[in-house]
Amino acid sequence: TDATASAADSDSNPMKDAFSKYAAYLNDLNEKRERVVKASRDVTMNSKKVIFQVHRISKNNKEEVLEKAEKDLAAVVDQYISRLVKELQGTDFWKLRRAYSPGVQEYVEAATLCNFCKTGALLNLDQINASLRPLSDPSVEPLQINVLDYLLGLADLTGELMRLAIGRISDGELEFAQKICSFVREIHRELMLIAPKMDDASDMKTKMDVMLQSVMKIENACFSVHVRGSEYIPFLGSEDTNFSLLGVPEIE
Amino acid sequence: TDATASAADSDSNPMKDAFSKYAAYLNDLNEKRERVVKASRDVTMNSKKVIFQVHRISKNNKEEVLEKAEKDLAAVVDQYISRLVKELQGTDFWKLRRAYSPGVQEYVEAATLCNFCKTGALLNLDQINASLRPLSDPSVEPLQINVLDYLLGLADLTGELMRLAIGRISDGELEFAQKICSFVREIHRELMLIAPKMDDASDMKTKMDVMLQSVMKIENACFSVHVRGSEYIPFLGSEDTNFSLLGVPEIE
Amino acid sequence: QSLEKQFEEFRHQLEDSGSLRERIRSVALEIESATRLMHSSLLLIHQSRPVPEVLETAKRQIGLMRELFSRLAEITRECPGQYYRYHGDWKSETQTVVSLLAFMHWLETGSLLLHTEAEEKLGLNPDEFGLDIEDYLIGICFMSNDLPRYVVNQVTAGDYDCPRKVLKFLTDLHAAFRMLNLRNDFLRKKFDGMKYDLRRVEEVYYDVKIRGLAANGEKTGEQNDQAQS
Amino acid sequence: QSLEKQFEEFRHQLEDSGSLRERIRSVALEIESATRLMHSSLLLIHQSRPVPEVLETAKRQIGLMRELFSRLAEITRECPGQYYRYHGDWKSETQTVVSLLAFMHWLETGSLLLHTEAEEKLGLNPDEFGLDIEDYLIGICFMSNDLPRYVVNQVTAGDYDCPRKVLKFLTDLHAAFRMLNLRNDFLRKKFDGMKYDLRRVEEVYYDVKIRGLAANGEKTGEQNDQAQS
Amino acid sequence: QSLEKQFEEFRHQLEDSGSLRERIRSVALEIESATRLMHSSLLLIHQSRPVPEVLETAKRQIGLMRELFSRLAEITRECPGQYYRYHGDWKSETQTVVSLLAFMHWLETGSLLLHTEAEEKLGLNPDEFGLDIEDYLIGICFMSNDLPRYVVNQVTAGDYDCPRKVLKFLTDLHAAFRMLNLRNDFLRKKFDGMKYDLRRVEEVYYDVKIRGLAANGEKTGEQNDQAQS
Amino acid sequence: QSLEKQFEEFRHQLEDSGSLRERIRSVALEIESATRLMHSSLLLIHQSRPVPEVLETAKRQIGLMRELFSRLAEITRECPGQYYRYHGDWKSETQTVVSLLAFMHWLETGSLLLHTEAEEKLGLNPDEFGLDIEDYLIGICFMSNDLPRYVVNQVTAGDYDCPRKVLKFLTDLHAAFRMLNLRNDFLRKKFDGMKYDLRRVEEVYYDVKIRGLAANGEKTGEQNDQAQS
Amino acid sequence: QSLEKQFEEFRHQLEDSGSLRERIRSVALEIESATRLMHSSLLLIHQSRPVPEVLETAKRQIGLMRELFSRLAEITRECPGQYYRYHGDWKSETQTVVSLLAFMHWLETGSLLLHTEAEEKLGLNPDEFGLDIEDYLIGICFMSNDLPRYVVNQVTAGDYDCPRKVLKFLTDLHAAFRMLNLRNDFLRKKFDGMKYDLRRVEEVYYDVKIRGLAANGEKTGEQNDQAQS
Amino acid sequence: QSLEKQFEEFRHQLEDSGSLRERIRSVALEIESATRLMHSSLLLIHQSRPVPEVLETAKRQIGLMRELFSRLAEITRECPGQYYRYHGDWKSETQTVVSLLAFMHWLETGSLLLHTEAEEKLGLNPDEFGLDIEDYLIGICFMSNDLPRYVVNQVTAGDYDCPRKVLKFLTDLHAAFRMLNLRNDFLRKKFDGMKYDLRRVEEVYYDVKIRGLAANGEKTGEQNDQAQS
Ligand SMILES: [Mn+2]
Ligand SMILES: [Mn+2]
Repeated sequence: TDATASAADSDSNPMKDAFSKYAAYLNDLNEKRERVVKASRDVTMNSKKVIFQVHRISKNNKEEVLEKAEKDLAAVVDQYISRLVKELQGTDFWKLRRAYSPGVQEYVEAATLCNFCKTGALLNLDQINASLRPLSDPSVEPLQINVLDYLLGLADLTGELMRLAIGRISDGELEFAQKICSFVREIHRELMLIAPKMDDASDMKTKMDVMLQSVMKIENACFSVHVRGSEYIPFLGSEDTNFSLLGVPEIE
Repeated sequence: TDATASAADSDSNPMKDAFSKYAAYLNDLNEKRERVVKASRDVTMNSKKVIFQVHRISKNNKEEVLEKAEKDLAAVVDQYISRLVKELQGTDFWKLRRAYSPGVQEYVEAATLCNFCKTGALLNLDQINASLRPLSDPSVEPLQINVLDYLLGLADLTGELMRLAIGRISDGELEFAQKICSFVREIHRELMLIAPKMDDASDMKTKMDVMLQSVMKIENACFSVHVRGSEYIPFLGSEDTNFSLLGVPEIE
Repeated sequence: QSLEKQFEEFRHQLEDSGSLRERIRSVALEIESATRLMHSSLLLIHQSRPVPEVLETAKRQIGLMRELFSRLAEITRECPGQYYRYHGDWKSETQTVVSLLAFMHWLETGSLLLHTEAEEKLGLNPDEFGLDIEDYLIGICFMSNDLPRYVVNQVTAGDYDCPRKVLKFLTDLHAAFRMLNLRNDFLRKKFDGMKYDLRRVEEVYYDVKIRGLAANGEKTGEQNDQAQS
Repeated sequence: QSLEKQFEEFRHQLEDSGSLRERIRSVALEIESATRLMHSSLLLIHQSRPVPEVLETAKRQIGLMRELFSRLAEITRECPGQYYRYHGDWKSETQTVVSLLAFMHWLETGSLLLHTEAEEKLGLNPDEFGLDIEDYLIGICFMSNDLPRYVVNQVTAGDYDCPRKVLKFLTDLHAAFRMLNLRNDFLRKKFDGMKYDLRRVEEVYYDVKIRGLAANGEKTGEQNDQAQS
Repeated sequence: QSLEKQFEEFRHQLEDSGSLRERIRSVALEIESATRLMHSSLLLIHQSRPVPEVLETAKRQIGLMRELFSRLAEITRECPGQYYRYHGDWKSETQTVVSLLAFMHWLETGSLLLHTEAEEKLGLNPDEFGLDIEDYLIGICFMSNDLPRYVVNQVTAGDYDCPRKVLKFLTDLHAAFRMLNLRNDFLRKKFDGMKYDLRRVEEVYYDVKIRGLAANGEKTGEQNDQAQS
Repeated sequence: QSLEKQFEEFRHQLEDSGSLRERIRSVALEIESATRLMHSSLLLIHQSRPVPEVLETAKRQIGLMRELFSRLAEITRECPGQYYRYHGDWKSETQTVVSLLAFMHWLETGSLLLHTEAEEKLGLNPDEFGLDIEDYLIGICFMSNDLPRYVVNQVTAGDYDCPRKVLKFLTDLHAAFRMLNLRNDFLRKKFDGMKYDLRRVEEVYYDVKIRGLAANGEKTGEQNDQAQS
Repeated sequence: QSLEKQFEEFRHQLEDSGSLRERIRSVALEIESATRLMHSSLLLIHQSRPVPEVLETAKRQIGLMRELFSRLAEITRECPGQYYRYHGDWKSETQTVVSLLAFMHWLETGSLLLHTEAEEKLGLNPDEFGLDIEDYLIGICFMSNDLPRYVVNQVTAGDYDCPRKVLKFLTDLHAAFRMLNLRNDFLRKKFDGMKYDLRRVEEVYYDVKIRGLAANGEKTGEQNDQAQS
Repeated sequence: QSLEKQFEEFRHQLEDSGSLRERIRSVALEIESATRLMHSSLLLIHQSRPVPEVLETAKRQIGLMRELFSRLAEITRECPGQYYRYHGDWKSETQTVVSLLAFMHWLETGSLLLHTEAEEKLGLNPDEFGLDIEDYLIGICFMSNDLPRYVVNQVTAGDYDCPRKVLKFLTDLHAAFRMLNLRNDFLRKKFDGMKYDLRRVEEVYYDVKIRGLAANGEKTGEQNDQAQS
């Protein structure tokens, strides 16, 4: 009977053939996803190291520390992002986004932190993406960090900048701290306008709340230095106004 | 002054020396943890594949399917568990447990499922551990799966057995289903006594609830077959009692 | 300044993608609405209306459906490579469409609507805007969920051969699904459900068989295996 | 049968480990209690009691503490290789102990209690039952949290050289911590807090300095940098 | 001053609306209590008590119910245009009342209690204090949830014609609901649940039919379709 | 001075109540452990082991249970009027005990274990240390949750009269509970769950009845309604 | 028939109310977007931009805002007496608008934006589409949350008189709120938060005062209490 | 029958305990309201109103408070031995009352309101309806939470001796609390918070001291240590 012909163990069964294809597709996809997740974890871990390197900055070792951080950051790109790019070669970047997004966000955080310390300006998405382009095989579409991951990374950046600002005030670099304060305020203001338009607006909302806390922590620190510094200015006169920017070296 | 001597940039600073050691320790630990997590993910993914292979069982292909499953399981050990073992060589297994526990649990699930289908009995922890011993360098303490991970894997096993039982009933293997039912009931009863004594008792509590659901799903399926089968026995007489174990082959 | 400019640009991009998403959502809503009508027509099958009549009414939506999917494709053409960015906005609707088409196809031919056939029916060009395989598979599981109800109602209406045919189909389908390696995700959960559909159909088959109701039907049934009419 | 036997065995093992844990918890409670007494004594430093007197009272607990830790070591000796299985049961207590010992050590010597020194003070043998490095580091952060309060109260009591000494110490400590690469965990959070301690001490130093209160103190202070007395 | 005056006024308004809400809550509690009694009486239907007897007991609460609703209407008359401000305080109770009344009505007449009929039964004047349409619809869904249980118990008690009658009613009701374009809200969720009720009743009808139990009943049943007695 | 004296006294009182609570917790843990053994024995009922054998094993824990409860009573005797201060420390364990005892009692006698009977079984003297009524009621709800599973397994084992008996018992129990005016608390939630147990047993009874399996059993069953053996 | 007719009618009504809600949601989204722009402009106040300049930019949105609210009013005019039915769809946006307007008003006049003034600014006619009092009050609480940050940044920018003025305003506002008898709801929670704002401003005032920075400001400040410029 | 009788009895008991709880809740609400008024009056202390005037207004509520507590006692007299069964219904209100009374007492006498004094003020008879010790202690912690704010505002208003006095009081109080062996509960958490109050007061004292503002105050302060006026 033809019932037998279509039984599960027959070879010429079109359904079976089709499902072999589906099975192969799903297996490939899962394996690729696993490899991407692993590459992303590596990117995360090593980007975090770069961020810690930047936090080792102090008044006197700026160039040295940043130089090392940039070298490490370049290594992240060469060793880990390149692997991510290789895995994603020719795939739909959006389909696997959830697998690599954490790593990319952390990389954005590290790269923009380095850049801000060096230049005082925000590293653009275009600049980051331009630097990634050489990693891809020129024949396929190159991995480009998307706006969302960039903005999510930027949101986390403000937390690191807050830590940096507190440290800089301790080190007497009040001007640097104020620069950070303005910069973070500006990012916060800009992101506030954009946040609800993002694909995953609720994630971003939480990050915005944390960000406002960071801004206010910096502002409170600046306030504290300011009132303390203002107290004796009437008495000391104006010739010694820099005295309020007390730092470690003054101890010795 | 000696203040200068103990400054952060001096070379003979004992604090700095000590912290270099701490830093190295933390770096090594983090890197090892990352490698272990990755190995564990591989173990998980490939154990899941073995489980799916077992679910391909049917009345007529039992040996064939289980043979392949066992081969795949052996491959999981050779390729992935061995890597896990290598990473953990000589480390404190408990310190990194959270990093590898998911993989080990999934492996226990796969190994006990295979074994039950083949022998109808529970694969012991000792048996599993004996099979892992050759993987370790004989000079160091070998990785041994701990009771907790074994029991957590066993708890998940009952979910797979439930799926198997439903399938076996469809395939007319009512006796097999009843065997599964008894087996799962026994595991449930035994685990119930043990669950509150486990290190992470609250995790286990959730698993126990799911397990009871699985037991009841099997029982309900057996009930359903039974009442249906009983309906016409008075009419048909007793010579055809196996008729209730209807399976696919009967269709043709 | 440059910072502001960059964010200005982002805002434009996000607004563009926001409005794109809105257009997609609106098409998806129309798909949902057409699906609802198709489903409504198809439901009459449970009230033992003649298959050809039911299919005819249900098929009336196909033209519209194709048009809606071609509009989706058109919209995503504006953002090449971003199919999966917006995928969440139409996937659930698409899964339901697949389940209905597959049910209709089975009623007509007695065989499974394959992935490529589904794409064809919806007028999709897989190079440009294809049918995601997981969506297809989930749709098939949804279809399987409706079969026990269909069998029960058919038997109630006196069609005693129906259980045998559905059982054979569902057994094959289940065997085919078992070839897949699934993650612990939605698809796996749906596939688990298929086991229960199979069992229910089997029970009905048993009920019919044991009462000798299926006996005659089995012979005449063989002839009509290709299509139910 | 064999299944039952295996579970019987598991039950024994779990009961053994349960009772082991109970013994550990009970020692940990005693450590907590001894720590509380030590802390209580040490708190008098904020009321400007003489350092030697305060230290003497606080040190009275050290003997007991060593004994308790040796009991912990003894218990874990029964389950070799499982230090980290039970670690959660004593780690928080140990962190507090470290913070107190490190504060006392600083009061005595003006320098940081190193990890190996902490192990020595507690009579630990690192090959067998050591002090986890993260516990040590967290303990040090806890100690840092108490320094601003100490400085404020010292200045209130008229010791104007204290801010300088603490500031130097804390600056070095902070620099040392910055060498570490931390995960986003509890230790990192604690380390973030250290920044605020540093800032607060700096502010007090500034208050003292700007009023010329620190001027004389600085000279005489140099001599006593090794230890406050 | 003007700030104070404003807040003084606010206090009055908030207190007024607070006490209004309290009065509403208290009436709602009484409605809930009367509903509970009505429900209790109605439950005996599942134990195969004669319909007229069950209905009679249940109907005893209707007088009280009308009075309570007229008190609600009276209270809201004090705050014209704010029906929906306090609606949340009585809606859940009202939905349950509707479900019971509709079940009783079906037992009596075999047909659906219409919205206007429900308002009449509760003595509501729709111009002033009507029955919200969504509350009515949700109540109908609740009633549907009880039908499968009723059918199962009737068949157990030997009434083999019941499944056919309920199935017809529920099929019509489900079809009517399908005409509505529901939002993704509570009502939609409840309606989605109705298909399980329908399915279950179909299954029971199948059970009865395949065993030849429904055969005779079908004829005699026709006569009694108007009302069960 | 007087402040110190007051706190000295507080310390004593808090330590006393703390150690009392510790002793209560430790007895409660033992109760929990004995309950677990009893429960484990009782579970064999689902594997169709003979009732007397199962009951015998389960009852072995009762002696210990009585002793543990008498220890609880003894401890609370030290703090008269404070039963409810520490009630939270044993209530959950007690509820489980009640559910097991009630299930065993029903297996033996076919009737509900009354509150006073439960107190007797546990050797409680209500004037001194009684069984809280809500704990008793919650325990009864827990027992109800186990009945559907029992019925299913009994039918599978060929006892076709079981559903009828359980249904009668559960219907009466449910009716009795409905008389209570419950607050919106844990007990209410548990009671609301009981209707699903009732429904499930009704369904099983239906399955047995419609297949004519219950027919004979009904007659012989009447005689054995008092106790299952 | 009559059942079908009824549901036909329901479909119309539900569709009408559905599309009404959609229109409301769309206006609410536009309000949200305009609010966001206003907020963004207003944030520049923290960077010590001159008040008039900041206010001017922020005020640019007011025209649009009025228009949007008049559109809301127009829509609700179609469903008289149902303001509160749809209230949930615009209330959160309205609260934010109120908070911004009240902050701007305070910057200009140093006094609280009254409820009627808020209605005026938004062009609302209270007889027809007013500003709900609770929405107004919640908006005022939101504004209060922004004041500590403002004070801190003003002092940093050298305006030492700001804390005094804000403290006075906030103290009065807090006292006024205390007159209200709030239920345990969202407004109550927001108001409870206000005391932390008050406390923080007190602390800032303390910081300024103890350093003698507020001394002169106090005198000149009196003159400018009406408005900051 | 006996089952019904039992449940009949349960219904009575549950209703009795329900209505008792309702009466308790209603008294507790009145206590809360009187507390709110007392608190409101007391808050003026932060605006530097004269202590005697503030105290006088606050004390006006005490008579009512005593009456309310005597009503509570009366109600619990109906259910002897069940104080702790209903304790949760008044404890939070009582804690707040204690905190206010203790603050007022400190303002008057400079010393801590003792537990027995608190009972006296509230007219409680400890043999019958006493003040739970933990409630008393939690109330004291609440009072401590208000002291930093008080100190900050007093210094702002020019009372430079206040920090010294509060610091001494809080140091003693904190030392007394440290004697207690607290469990890990709410009280412990509140007490842990007290150290932040202490720290803040130390900081304010430091601010005053380093600026030489406290110098003279210290001498004259000694005389007024008994009471602030
Ligand atoms: Mn980060
Ligand atoms: Mn699994």
